[in-house]
Amino acid sequence: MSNLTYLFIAYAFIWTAIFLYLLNIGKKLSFIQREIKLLKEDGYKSEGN
Amino acid sequence: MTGLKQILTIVQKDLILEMRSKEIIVSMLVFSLIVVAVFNFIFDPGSEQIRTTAPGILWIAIIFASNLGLSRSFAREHENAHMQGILLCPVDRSLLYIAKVIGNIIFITIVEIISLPVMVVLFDLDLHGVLPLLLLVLFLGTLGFAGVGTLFSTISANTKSREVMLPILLFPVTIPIILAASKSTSYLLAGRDISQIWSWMRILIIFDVIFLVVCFLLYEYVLEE
Amino acid sequence: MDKKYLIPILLSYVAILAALYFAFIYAPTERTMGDVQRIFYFHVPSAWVSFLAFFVVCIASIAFLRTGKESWDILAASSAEIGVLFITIVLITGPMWAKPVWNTFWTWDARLTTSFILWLIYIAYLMLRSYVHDKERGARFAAVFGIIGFLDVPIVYMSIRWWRTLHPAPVMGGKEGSGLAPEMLMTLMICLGAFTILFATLLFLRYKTGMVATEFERLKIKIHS
Amino acid sequence: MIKVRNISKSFASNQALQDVTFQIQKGQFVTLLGVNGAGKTTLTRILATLTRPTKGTAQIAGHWIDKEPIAVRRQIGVMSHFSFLYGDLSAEENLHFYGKMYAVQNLQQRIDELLQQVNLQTRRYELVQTFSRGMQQRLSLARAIIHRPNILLLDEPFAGLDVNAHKMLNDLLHNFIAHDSTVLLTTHDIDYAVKNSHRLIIIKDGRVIADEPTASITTNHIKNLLADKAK
Repeated sequence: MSNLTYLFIAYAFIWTAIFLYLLNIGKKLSFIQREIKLLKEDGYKSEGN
Repeated sequence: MTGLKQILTIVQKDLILEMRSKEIIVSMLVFSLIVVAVFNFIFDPGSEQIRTTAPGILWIAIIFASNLGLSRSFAREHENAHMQGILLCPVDRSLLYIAKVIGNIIFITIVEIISLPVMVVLFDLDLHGVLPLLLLVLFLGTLGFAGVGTLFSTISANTKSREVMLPILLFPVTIPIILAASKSTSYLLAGRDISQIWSWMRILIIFDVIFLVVCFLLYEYVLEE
Repeated sequence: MDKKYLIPILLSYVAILAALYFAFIYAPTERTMGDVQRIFYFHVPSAWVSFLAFFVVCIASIAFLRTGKESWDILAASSAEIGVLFITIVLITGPMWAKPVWNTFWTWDARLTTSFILWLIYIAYLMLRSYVHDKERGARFAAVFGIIGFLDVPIVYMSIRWWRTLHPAPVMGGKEGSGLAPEMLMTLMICLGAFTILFATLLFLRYKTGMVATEFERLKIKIHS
Repeated sequence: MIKVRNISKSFASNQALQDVTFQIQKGQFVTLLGVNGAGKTTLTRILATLTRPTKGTAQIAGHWIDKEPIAVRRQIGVMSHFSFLYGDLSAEENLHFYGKMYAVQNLQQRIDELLQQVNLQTRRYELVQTFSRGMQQRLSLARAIIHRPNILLLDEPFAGLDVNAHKMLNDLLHNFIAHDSTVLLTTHDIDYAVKNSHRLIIIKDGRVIADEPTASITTNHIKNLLADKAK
């Protein structure tokens, strides 16, 4: 029984860690993409004016 | 030939500066003695335990004191952009590395020469017949540690919170050197067979050569601004 | 989401599902260790991926010092981050496996100790990256440290192994790979493949993010000036 | 004497220099003008072989900065707002150290001569940390020319000096500049630049925006060039 608990903890840790890391990258990426979009809109606006 | 003269000029300058301020050697020395004293309190005085751990304590004192000295010696070059002044001179970047390593080895060696007798007295060590080899081991360990330390302290001098950064960079990387040096020392003091001692010293020499060559080759990259 | 991101993500998703199938269903239960041995199928690939990641750091660092191109620097930084992630997994799953089998969380055996020191070295690497004033100089510092850190891997491993062979160490259940049943070996290979694909995907995503971030900074400055 | 060819310096989002090209003839006194962060200091550092350009190269007294940096360093004297002097060494010891690094012949004689010229012979045995900023910069000038360079790179040498010290250093500087020495000065002091140099190179956001003889440009024009943000 305790044998399986260790197995479970190990696997839970592996996937949580990788998932959190992916989430972190995704967050960063979407943040930057949003900012770039805003920046581009700003840029066009000021050019238009 | 001019290269050799330039190395000597830099080393001489560093020694004169240290003789004036004494800040590096004195702080290193006091620190190493404190480490020795603290360990003396942790273990029971005069017990067998302390004699077997003495080589480890010696190396802990040396590497912690060296760490302190290394970070000071580059902070000093940093203060008035002295490093830039030297970099403007017609001197090869890798010669600068050699000069700095020599300077740091001299500082550390002075501290070792003073703190070793203190340890011998405090820990009641028997150096009879092993002193020449022990000095060689001390030199080899210092060579490797100062070789890597010179490179890393140039790096850490240019970072935020440099006093913290140096040991974080330096200690994990130099674990093989510390291990080989302290093992050689403890075998030596335990009166082990010369072949066993030599097996560790050989490793220490190999590590020294590898680290020094790599650091020598990489040094110019950390100097460029 | 962009197509170029979707394909590698799907690919590693499938690979990991396959790896899970093999590790939990296809592979037979180990006779003496029981089901907990299944940690092995993800523990070893994690170790492999972290070594691979640090190798990439080293190569990218050399390339950066030679060319000065920031893309190499971003690649090195990305790979180091992922390497730290996987070496952390190794350090957590190792004791999870060791405790039920050898009844101890930690042994100072060569592989475990080397992983621990590697973890320290690359944590230092990431710290160094975030502690610099000047971006370009900092990138150069990181590259130098990345190269030395990787060259240190075999040195650390050799020194620890030499150190441990001279001491009684717990027997580690034979060499990996030697006593494995063919199904287990097959599973291990599949898992190694799956983790390599996962590594490539993570590296690709992280690298792209880094590149986009720099591009964004450049754009911002251009627009504001 | 100095040929700068298409030098660019950039890293990540920071574009310090962009395609800078100019030439300086022997004997010219040229000033690089620009606001802080325009890239002047970066350019001086590249020419002094302290840092490498991302693109392009330069030739100084016939030596390429990337291929023969040591030969370049022998030809140039560099002075900046840092004195590069050691506070714990005396004036003489500082010169002695740098003189030996440059392998200067008859060093003692050269040191005597320089200390005389920068008017510090009475304080030669005193530690530099006791010197005023003006005295330190004078000694720094002696340090920069100890190996008799034909080319001087001066990066804001007057920063932090009071009026008297400024005048004194300026007089000394002009004494040293023989008719055939080439000077590249970096400053944001427009009046000084106009008064002293033959030619002005104005740098903005890492680009050369004007390169003209001092005689053909007015102070107001320079101010406009530096201030104008839209262009």
